[in-house]
Amino acid sequence: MSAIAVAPEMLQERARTGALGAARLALLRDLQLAFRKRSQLVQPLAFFAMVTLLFPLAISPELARLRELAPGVLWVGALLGSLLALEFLFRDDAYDGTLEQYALSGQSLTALMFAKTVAHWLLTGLPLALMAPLAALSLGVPAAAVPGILLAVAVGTVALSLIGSIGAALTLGIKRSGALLSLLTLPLSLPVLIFGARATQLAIHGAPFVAPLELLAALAVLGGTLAPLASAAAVRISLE
Amino acid sequence: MSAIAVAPEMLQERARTGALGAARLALLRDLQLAFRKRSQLVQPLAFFAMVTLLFPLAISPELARLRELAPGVLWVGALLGSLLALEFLFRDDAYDGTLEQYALSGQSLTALMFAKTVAHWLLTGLPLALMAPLAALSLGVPAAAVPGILLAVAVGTVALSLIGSIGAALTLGIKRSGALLSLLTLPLSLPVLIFGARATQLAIHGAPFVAPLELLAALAVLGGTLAPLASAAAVRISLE
Amino acid sequence: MPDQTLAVENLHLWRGERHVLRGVTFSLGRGTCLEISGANGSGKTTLLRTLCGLIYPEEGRVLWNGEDVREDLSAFHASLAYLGHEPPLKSDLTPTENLHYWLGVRRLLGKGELLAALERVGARPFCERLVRTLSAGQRRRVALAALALLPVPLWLLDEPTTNLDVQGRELVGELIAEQLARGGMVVAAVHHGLPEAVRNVTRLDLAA
Amino acid sequence: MPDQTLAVENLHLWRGERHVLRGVTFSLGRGTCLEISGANGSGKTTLLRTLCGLIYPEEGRVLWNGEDVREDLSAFHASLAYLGHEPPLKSDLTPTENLHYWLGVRRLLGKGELLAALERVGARPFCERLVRTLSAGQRRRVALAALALLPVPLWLLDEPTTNLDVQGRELVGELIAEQLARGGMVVAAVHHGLPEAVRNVTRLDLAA
Amino acid sequence: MSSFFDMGGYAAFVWPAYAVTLAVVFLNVFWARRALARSRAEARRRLQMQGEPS
Amino acid sequence: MAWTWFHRFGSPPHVYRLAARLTPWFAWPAALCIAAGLWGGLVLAPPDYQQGDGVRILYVHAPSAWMSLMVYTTMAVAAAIGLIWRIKVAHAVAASCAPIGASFTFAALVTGALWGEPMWGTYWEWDPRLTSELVLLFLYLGYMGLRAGIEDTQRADRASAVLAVVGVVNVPIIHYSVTWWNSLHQAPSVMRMDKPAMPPSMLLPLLLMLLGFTLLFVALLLVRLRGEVLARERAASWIREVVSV
Ligand code: HEM
Ligand SMILES: Nc1ncnc2c1ncn2[C@@H]1O[C@H](COP(=O)(O)OP(=O)(O)OP(=O)(O)O)[C@@H](O)[C@H]1O
Ligand SMILES: Nc1ncnc2c1ncn2[C@@H]1O[C@H](COP(=O)(O)OP(=O)(O)OP(=O)(O)O)[C@@H](O)[C@H]1O
Ligand SMILES: [Mg+2]
Ligand SMILES: [Mg+2]
Repeated sequence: MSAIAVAPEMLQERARTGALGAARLALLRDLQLAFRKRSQLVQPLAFFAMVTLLFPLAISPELARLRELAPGVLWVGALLGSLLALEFLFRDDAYDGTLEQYALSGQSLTALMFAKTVAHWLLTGLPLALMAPLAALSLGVPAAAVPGILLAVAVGTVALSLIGSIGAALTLGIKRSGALLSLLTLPLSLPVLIFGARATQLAIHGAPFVAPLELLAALAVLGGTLAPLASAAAVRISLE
Repeated sequence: MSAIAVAPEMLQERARTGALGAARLALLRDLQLAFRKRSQLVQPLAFFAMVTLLFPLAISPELARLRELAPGVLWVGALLGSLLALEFLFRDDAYDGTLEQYALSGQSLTALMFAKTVAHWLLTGLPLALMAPLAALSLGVPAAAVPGILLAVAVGTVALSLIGSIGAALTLGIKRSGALLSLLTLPLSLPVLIFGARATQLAIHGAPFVAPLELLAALAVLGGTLAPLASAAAVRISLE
Repeated sequence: MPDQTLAVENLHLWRGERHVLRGVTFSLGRGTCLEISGANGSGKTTLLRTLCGLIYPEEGRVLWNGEDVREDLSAFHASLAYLGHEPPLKSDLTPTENLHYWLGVRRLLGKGELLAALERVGARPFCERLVRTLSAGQRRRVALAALALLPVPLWLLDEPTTNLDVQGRELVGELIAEQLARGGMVVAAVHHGLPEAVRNVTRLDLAA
Repeated sequence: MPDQTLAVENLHLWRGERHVLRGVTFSLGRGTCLEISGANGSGKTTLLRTLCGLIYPEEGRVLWNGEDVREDLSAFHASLAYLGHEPPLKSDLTPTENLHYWLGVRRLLGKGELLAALERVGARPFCERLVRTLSAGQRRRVALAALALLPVPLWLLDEPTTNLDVQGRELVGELIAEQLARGGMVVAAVHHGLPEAVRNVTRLDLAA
Repeated sequence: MSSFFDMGGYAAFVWPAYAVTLAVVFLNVFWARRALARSRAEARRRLQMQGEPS
Repeated sequence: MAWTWFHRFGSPPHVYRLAARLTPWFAWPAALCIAAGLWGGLVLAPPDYQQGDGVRILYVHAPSAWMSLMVYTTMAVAAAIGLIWRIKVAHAVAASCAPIGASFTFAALVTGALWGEPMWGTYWEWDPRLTSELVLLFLYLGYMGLRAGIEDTQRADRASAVLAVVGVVNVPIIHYSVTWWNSLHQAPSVMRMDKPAMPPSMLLPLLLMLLGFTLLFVALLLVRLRGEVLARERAASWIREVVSV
């Protein structure tokens, strides 16, 4: 009877969660799913550590040359990191009916999608941004370049996550053309990679790297405004 | 009644599928599924293309220098590309109960796992091998080196798929297995990367590259004998 | 509370080649329950999903309190609860966490209230274990707790008694009965009849 | 065919903290059916999975024709069919393809035979559509076709009538009855009793 | 004596090496004992849980 | 036959009590050996004619490195036994090994790097021996990560055991890397067939350290093992006796 005791009549309007609260919960849920155990926090870091570790192995490890490589290495790591997690950004939620419940929650699906994307960035982009300085140093990049690199990677991964979320959501609906994910995500993320690599390179050579960074930021903002809308729409379609 | 008509008594032993036939079917099934939802087909390729395409962009594209980097680029691309696809190798089958039915089929689970791994190679390794020459040429590698590179990548990816299958099977039933998967797989695949890169480098400089290639082949054979056993065991465990 | 009704006018829907919903029409008042029956593949799930606006019908309208639900979907969604074939639970979270996130998105939820609901559906003993370790029926019970926590006017239930044991089936009956007593409405797709506890039921049979 | 029996001696199994199987013991002869009942979470699924050797019991043995099944698991597997809570179907393949791959791994399968089985379970009309477009009950029916195609001595069924309509429930009854008539054995976990068609049933109740 | 600490110019490498190794040794002792203590506490908790009827 | 023997040995209460009883018999000798080894290594042993006092790093580096390999081998063997005969205690042994091995691998890497700077002029080089030792560290981490990822102890045991067994191929690679590839790294000078190439004044402290570390490992293992055994026992009467003290 208890359940009734707490709500003798129909649920009152004032009892509803606000849009912000809903988004916050969606975000927390994804984070908690990722980190049941605190020990899992280190895993993304370990992963990126290894990705950057691979390059010196594959080529004669002459630091001078590695320094030139650093931008490429970092950004490939970033791209892979995003891609690896992207597929699962919506897939599991679609599978277990979570997306359906989001769509029926009476909350703005756009806000919820945005929250999910933020979670994705916190889980892939942020760790990479934090790893980037270490990786860069291990590749012989001068310490002066570190802040620039950190900034570039952080901003760039935001854009990557946002772009990725569209592709991920689209592939839910149009199952047959699942290739869309890669065919959409990669070309769209190409500019991010270019500007990101450019910014990193300039930072390494101690040149001013504001210009490409601004472009990155622009991409991120653009994505932030469009991506959630697009992916919300895509999710709705996928549920039909 | 038809079902009875075809088997009036209990199913006769002679009606059973041979181990080879079973493996063949498991292989075909994975191929057909991949072609149905093409994302698993296109993604590793697209990623590989990005990696190799990215470098000329990320680094000032001086062919002379790029040529030096080619091995690293190719192999890191190949490794990460096949890793990207690994996630899917067993996950879906675990979800929908296919692995369970394999384990209960009365056929050697090892053979079926081997078939799945072969499918994985055909879907990721082979395309990568076929693309490698293009990528190499785009990185300014002399055409003479192409056959060597193709061979090295082909053999190397076999080893990678095999090693990866163990990790994939072990991380079944683990949430957010992505990072853990790479943490398990990358260390074991480092030798492949090293020998592969060495072979490529030698090929590029027109030196005889048989020695590292033999080592690659050895790794592939070793993997071919051990990996299916290990992943079969891992799958059984995941079903407990 | 204003008098609430759910009215459906001649819904038509095609799925691929198949004309699944062929002019479904009914209306439902406060405190009444609609039992949708029909052979496998007759369109029960499709109808429920159309009712809650997940699927747009090619023809016909769904009216909530007299106005087309498409006017203000999210307001309509705020006043309904839908349970599909599968309980929407994350297997890597505990029942408590699942409900906290799933329902928390919809309404402000007290811890005590949550535990009370879990107690109610007999999920209290395992409410701190990962859902992946629960049995099929235990998952279903956790999903039912959501109903206890969402006393919204309209419930749409797709075979709510799946995987439940005898006692669980009765529990579903009680929950529905209470919802009706509370003046709510229930649309339920079932194959073998609703539990006894449920009164004033109207039936809708979708011939396959 | 030699006389076949399934015998279980005093199975004990823990899951986490919980002592799920507490000394389960029974034996089953040709042409007989064991109905496992019990509340949600009482261990029916666990028992079935232990019987077919997916889970190793911490104590006790499962004997097939008098010898421990662990001696030769794959021989034992070759003579049993297990259907769990979810039909093991690929949603990106058609029913026909699904059965072709799933059962083809076990036995040589003729196209005609396959279609006949699909016909038998009423899955013929949609046997060329992707499984993802099928309704819950239609999927279950496709899975049942596997039983029609695997007349192996031992069937282990976990709530085989889930999501099935009245006629589908009878179908399950007929399939089981035929299996028994054929001299096979069936172990089925059910909540609300087996269909009427099934004769000589022994019951095993797992108190939760 | 100072020559001992100087390690013939290699102090910067020798002493850290010894420091790290000994740290690892002592940490291991500490960790092992802590692990044992924890699982004993856990076992106690489980016993009490079984003690009370559930 | 092996089966029954394993099972008698594998009986948890027996193992728990035995471990408790044996621990001091390894712990104190270990302390003595290590103390003596340190004294010998830091004071008695002569500086190397070319490496000077830098060579003293040997007395911590070689033992740590040797531990990293021995512990992994122990872990893999235990894991294999656990997999094949389904013996809980064997899994408990394997689980106890991982953290110990990981930490000593870390020590080997750091001390090696610290030795590398003066000797090779670089802390790190992508050399077979060095790389494969790093891989060993990642294997340990992967093993522990896998365990952490699985709730159910039994599944964690068996899954991580598979990984441990697979990873063992790395051990010979590490050991023979210096002989198989032309490596920067020292060729074996102690662990080799013919008589070691070292003066006794250097050899003795090294052997003392090796012995001390090995004893220490056994002691640590016994302590951790008790914990792991407890974690795997449910509702057994003997637990009440051993914990409620
Ligand atoms: C990060 C760098 C290093 C790593 C990872 C490393 C790793 C190892 C390993 C794994 C062993 C054990 C080999 C076995 O037992 O089979 C070892 C032994 C040894 N290392 Fe290193 N080492 C490093 C640097 C150095 C340096 C710079 C020196 C001296 C110049 C050195 C000298 C030795 C010696 C003398 C042994 C004992 C050889 C034997 O008796 O087997 N190591 N090292
Ligand atoms: N893309 C499609 N093409 C053709 N038919 C389709 C498609 N998608 C769905 N259908 C059909 O629509 C019908 C309605 O399915 P629905 O899930 O609503 O049935 P149901 O009444 O819920 O059945 P069950 O009792 O098994 O749950 C089914 O017969 C299904 O095969
Ligand atoms: N890791 C675990 N820790 C504790 N209990 C567990 C664990 N895994 C499973 N269980 C319990 O084991 C019991 C057996 O589950 P099982 O699926 O066999 O029940 P069931 O009889 O099939 O239930 P249903 O009728 O709902 O299908 C359940 O109560 C479940 O909660
Ligand atoms: Mg339905
Ligand atoms: Mg069950």
